[in-house]
Amino acid sequence: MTTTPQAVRRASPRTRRPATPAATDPAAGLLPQTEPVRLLDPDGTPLPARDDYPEPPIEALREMYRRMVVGRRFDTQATALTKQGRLAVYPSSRGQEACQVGAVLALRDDDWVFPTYRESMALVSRGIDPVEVLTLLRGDWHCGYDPAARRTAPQCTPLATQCVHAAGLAYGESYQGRDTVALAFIGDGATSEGDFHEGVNFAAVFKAPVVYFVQNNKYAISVPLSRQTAAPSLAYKGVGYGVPSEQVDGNDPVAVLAVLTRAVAHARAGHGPYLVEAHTYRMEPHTNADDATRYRDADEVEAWRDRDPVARLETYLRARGALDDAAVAEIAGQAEAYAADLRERMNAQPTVDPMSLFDHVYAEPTPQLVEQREQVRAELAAAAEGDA
Amino acid sequence: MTTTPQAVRRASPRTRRPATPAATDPAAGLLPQTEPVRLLDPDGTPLPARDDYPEPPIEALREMYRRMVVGRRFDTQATALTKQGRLAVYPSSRGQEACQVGAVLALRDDDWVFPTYRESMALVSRGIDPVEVLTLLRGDWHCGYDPAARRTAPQCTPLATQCVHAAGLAYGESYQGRDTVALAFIGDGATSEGDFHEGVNFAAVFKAPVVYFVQNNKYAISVPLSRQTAAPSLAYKGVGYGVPSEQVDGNDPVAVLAVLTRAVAHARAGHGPYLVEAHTYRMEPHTNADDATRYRDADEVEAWRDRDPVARLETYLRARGALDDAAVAEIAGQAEAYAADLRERMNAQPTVDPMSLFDHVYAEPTPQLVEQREQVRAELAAAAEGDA
Amino acid sequence: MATMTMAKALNAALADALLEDDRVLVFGEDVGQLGGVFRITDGLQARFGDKRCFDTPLAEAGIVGFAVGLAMSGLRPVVEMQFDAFAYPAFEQIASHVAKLRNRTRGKLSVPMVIRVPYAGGIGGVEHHCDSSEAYYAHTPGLKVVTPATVSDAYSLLREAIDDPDPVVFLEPKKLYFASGEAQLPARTEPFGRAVVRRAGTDATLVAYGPAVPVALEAAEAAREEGWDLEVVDVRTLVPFDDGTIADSVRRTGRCVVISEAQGFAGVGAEIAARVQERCFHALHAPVLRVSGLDIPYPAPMLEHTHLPSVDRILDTVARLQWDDQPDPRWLTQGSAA
Amino acid sequence: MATMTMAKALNAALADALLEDDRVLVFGEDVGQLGGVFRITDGLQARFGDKRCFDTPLAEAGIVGFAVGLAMSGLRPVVEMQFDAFAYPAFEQIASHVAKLRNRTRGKLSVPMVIRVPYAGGIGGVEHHCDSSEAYYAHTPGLKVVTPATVSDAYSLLREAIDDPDPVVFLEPKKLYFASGEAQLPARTEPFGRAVVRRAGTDATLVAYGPAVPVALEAAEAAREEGWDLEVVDVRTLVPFDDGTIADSVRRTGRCVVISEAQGFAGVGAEIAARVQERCFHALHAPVLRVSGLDIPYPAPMLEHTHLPSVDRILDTVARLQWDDQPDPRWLTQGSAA
Ligand SMILES: Cc1ncc(C[n+]2csc(CCOP(=O)(O)OP(=O)(O)O)c2C)c(N)n1
Ligand SMILES: Cc1ncc(C[n+]2csc(CCOP(=O)(O)OP(=O)(O)O)c2C)c(N)n1
Ligand SMILES: [Mg+2]
Ligand SMILES: [Mg+2]
Repeated sequence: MTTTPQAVRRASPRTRRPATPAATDPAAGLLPQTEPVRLLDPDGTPLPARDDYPEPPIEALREMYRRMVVGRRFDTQATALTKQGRLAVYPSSRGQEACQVGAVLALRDDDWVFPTYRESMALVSRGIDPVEVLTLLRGDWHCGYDPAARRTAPQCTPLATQCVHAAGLAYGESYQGRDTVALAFIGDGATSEGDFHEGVNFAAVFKAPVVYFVQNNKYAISVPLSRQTAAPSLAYKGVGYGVPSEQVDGNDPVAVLAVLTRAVAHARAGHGPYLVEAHTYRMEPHTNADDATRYRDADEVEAWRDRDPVARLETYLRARGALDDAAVAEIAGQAEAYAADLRERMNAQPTVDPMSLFDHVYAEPTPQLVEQREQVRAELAAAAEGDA
Repeated sequence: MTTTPQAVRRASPRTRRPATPAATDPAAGLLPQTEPVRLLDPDGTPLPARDDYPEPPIEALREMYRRMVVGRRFDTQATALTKQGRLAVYPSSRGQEACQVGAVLALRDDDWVFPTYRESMALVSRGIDPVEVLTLLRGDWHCGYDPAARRTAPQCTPLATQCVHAAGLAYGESYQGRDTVALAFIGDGATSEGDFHEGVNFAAVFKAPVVYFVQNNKYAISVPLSRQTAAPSLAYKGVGYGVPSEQVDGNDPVAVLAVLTRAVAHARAGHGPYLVEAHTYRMEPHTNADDATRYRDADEVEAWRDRDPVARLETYLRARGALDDAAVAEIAGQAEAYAADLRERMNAQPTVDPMSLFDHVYAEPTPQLVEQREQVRAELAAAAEGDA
Repeated sequence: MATMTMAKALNAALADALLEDDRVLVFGEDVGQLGGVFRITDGLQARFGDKRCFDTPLAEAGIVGFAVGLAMSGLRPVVEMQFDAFAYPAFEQIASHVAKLRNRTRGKLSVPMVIRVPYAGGIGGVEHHCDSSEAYYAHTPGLKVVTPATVSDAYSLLREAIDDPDPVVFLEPKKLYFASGEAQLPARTEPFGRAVVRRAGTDATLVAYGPAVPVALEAAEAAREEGWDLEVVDVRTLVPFDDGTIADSVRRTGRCVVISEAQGFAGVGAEIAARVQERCFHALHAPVLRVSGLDIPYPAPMLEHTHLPSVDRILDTVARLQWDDQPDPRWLTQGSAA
Repeated sequence: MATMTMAKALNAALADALLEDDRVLVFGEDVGQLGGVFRITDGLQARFGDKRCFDTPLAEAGIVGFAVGLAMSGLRPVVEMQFDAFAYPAFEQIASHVAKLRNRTRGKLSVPMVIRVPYAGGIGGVEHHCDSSEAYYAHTPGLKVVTPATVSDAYSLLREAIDDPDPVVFLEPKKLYFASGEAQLPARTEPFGRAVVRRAGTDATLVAYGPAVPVALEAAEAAREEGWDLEVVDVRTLVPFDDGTIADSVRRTGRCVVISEAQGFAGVGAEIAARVQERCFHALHAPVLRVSGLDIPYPAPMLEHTHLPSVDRILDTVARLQWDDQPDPRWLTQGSAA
């Protein structure tokens, strides 16, 4: 059994599919547009209006601007706190403000958010107390806010695992007759994990109302997108799950809000999940502990400064007459006050009771934990005596 | 922070992408054709010749027929052996002969195959001793053949895990300057596993010469394809990895060989992986232990009998004058002899030395295993004494 | 009392849970129309509809992660992993989320769920279908780990697991699925967390769980011929662990053999041996010995009997419990630095 | 002799292996240009090129499975998992393939590879960055499991691991990465499989491994003040395990405390305790006791010192080793059935 047919050994068959598939091509309704959706030029000039993505109301954009400014100030403050040793580590999302805030604004307060470690800005933008958000990174506990009350899962570190949780939560909500939408954040790198695949697929099969929002900030720590995928863009993954997808300029706040609003509406209307890829850029190192100069050029970073989402929206809003010097100053003042309050509250050294270690492993501690708790209690008593 | 923009809440945006993307659409070279490639009608009548998939040489098709007939006879024999209690379990691939044999014929002998539990027929078709193939299912050891010598990985049970191995092997071979191609079999159900995603993506990023060959036989045990995916078809997953993909009528032997031949050529030429989905049907229950009447209609199975790949190829070869009654009888005779030999050799009760349990855990047994080996040796000696 | 299989008792427990608690959802691979490859979910979809009992895509991390999300939404997922080794793809979801979400959120979020895993061997199954995976879970704080050995316990423990506020890995000994026992449903046996003396004895204690319990009982019967009266304790819940019942028994008998089917190294049997000698040191006439599977990958069907703890291997081990008050020469000569 | 960090020694071991063996490939997440988040692969890509040391897509099952395929093709993969808990996605690949392929194929196919895992805590890391995951691997037959505690061992054991014909899970104690020690490279210390007495003593044996070794040594120093002369054994390779060195020590000292950083239940510490009492029963004046992490998920940075075995906790435990030949009242009163 050794013969092998010597037939047709030809080069890449890339040309074999007609470039213009019939209108009935099942991929046609699922693939993203070939270029990221953009409604503002990088300098803030509006592009021609388009039918598929009408511009969000101006009040929404103004509120978006406000939150972006406050969010950026929060982010700077968190980085400063890290330098002062107040935080164990901080992953900045500077440069991703349009995504962080756009996602939150596209949702209702009773929708669920599934954030990663990078989404601190989104969470404060959702109204969660920044001290509670930073509890994880300050190191007193793994999650400082009440996820159930805030409809916000704990910031997720094991990459892509939250994609499946979002599918389950969203399905569970609709199963119980609620019209909640779940939005799961995920990074470009994390789309390589199996749990991304399983999550989007579960959501698709169960028609769960989830928006998967990929912030493609071009790096996974040091690894550039080119080592992560050979796909035309990450949004092209949707069709493989039967999930409609879109790509958007992630530094265009107007486009981000328009695209996410549509995606959320799609999910809420019962059409199942939606995948959005935002092309953006991580202006800072991966975290304060990272040294980005090892793997990327200053030039590259500089080029992205010209596409700053905050300045872009400001320019546009000013041109539309929705923002003037006074308003800008007022918002800057709000941001400063926010940062000052955060700074002050983070300067108070938190106290964490070691005995609480035993309280939340199970609903009730097991006999083994009771034994260990008594041992620790005795140790602490002895240490206190020694100190006295 | 409770406002939510009340913008554009509209229904599904399915129509927003032009149905006729530009020729520069990066998906155009990656998506499968909208209909599975077919070169023969279900009754064996040839369809009009096509440029993209020239028909394989007639000698190859005749050899394909021979192996399919022998393979089917092997499969029937294995099922019979299971009924006689000679095998612990047997997953039949009856109905999937075109895929099982086509994959093998598209490869060179020094290419690597990564089979699943369902590929026994492919393995015997590759020339591996059927007794060695059935060792796993007879239960004397986990793999009966020499994978390195046969360039065939052990039949893989943990679903989809082999997809990553194939990527590594193929990359390793090309790294070492060899032009080996790896073909990884996978079922429709297993494409839902994260390892499928990670495997195809690794292959794409490393441009590893792998053909991922999905036998979509419509069921994962009892679970129909509709519970597995919402995608237009499984071949649509390729574009998300930047991997060109094709779908083929898996019961059309001529099309299967043509499509796989092209896929293998693509990989061997250094263009990276290729994804092929074959639409076929599992005629038998999942394994002999399964009761398929619990989840599918006899009618459905009957309908697929009309698309029998063996009869289809026979009709075609006869029409082409490449097969006559004598040849058919001769091949049937070969198949019978093959089965008789297998039956006879499987009737010999294998002996497996329990002491060999300790030989292959590590290259050298650890002190702990040496200790346990001595204990077992003593037990066996005592038992032998007791018996004597 | 009626005679029934453990499979039937488990099926009844699921049905009763579905009936009594609207929040319960049963899902996994092939659990719907097929009723599961072991038929533990047989008839549930027909009776409760395909929203309460359903098949999922074939992806175990997906199944467990989906359950996490459902639990967050207030539902009570009961998922089936088809076989022991096929739960491994879900390991990250189990270890990093299921086990930790309550702790992570100081109890604000909890994800009560049951992860049912048919486990262990003795059924002539091929590779990957016979792993004893309990140690991976028992070593992971935040999970409760349960394994029934009797028909009544199967029902009772599964109902308790479903009602439990914490996630439970529920390990079902495959080889006992179709063994029959007497049970009166809805059975309620000893509460969760309690070990049980299955056979009283005076000379030594055999500690066993799950699939090893019937083997231990058989060994205890056979030991009578050798003149030993052995006590057998069934651990039932590995986490939480019942130190009291086990230590009481060993203090009475003065000798102990721990029996588990899993490969021994760093398994739950090691934990039990370590705990018993810590707690009962002065009562012990001999070291706590262990009988376990060999430290090898689970072997092919034709060799599994060599791997598994057998009555003979248990009796050989009991014989080494220094009945004549002489140290075991084995440990005096062995283990010196090579 | 030179003073260097363990990080540097590991880096040198990788460099020397790359230099001496063409088949060696080093890959993982961020190991290329960045040199790894702990800089263990620093400079390797620049020196050996991006075919020998490279970044992969972000997927741990992918990384390990890719290594399986590469090993099948005759290469020698050395992969980095970025942190302990981030190896969990690869658990199925490790447990069902890496550990079993040699066995599955009766030795026809082997997949020698090294899976490097920075593990354990003590560095103020946030959740998922501090797990002690050794038991999951040590319980899985077919894997060798190694963890160095000194700079010289880091080099020597890593070189041996890369040369080993079997897959090795190489656990690097993060908190020791930047601790300095004396080493002369290329160091070759005791052979793989051997435990080492790091400090001789007469009164009791502390058995420790990896990150617990320096704590044990510190405790032994502190114990001198209490009048105890403690021996410290560093296990080095958890699999294979060196019963001889450890049993010899305990037979001499008559007392033993096992120290490990992981949560205790069903951990490697339990295995060591169980083995020691099996082998040294008649030499023991007290039960073998354990000091381990608490049975809780790894806590947040501000509480990790409460979780981790401390000098005080070790000394408290040593104090319970019945120096006055009175049984520990703790075990006489506790553990009765509630
Ligand atoms: C399963 C897993 N593997 C590895 C890591 C370590 N890690 C944390 S962030 C990161 C990069 C993620 O990149 P990306 O998904 O692009 O998100 P970004 O950080 O750019 O927002 C890695 C590798 C992890 N957290 N989880
Ligand atoms: C990881 C894993 N999960 C579950 C199983 C159990 N199992 C064996 S075959 C099978 C169905 C596979 O279906 P498919 O991929 O369509 O292949 P087919 O059997 O149809 O050839 C399942 C669920 C497994 N082998 N591995
Ligand atoms: Mg990124
Ligand atoms: Mg199938």
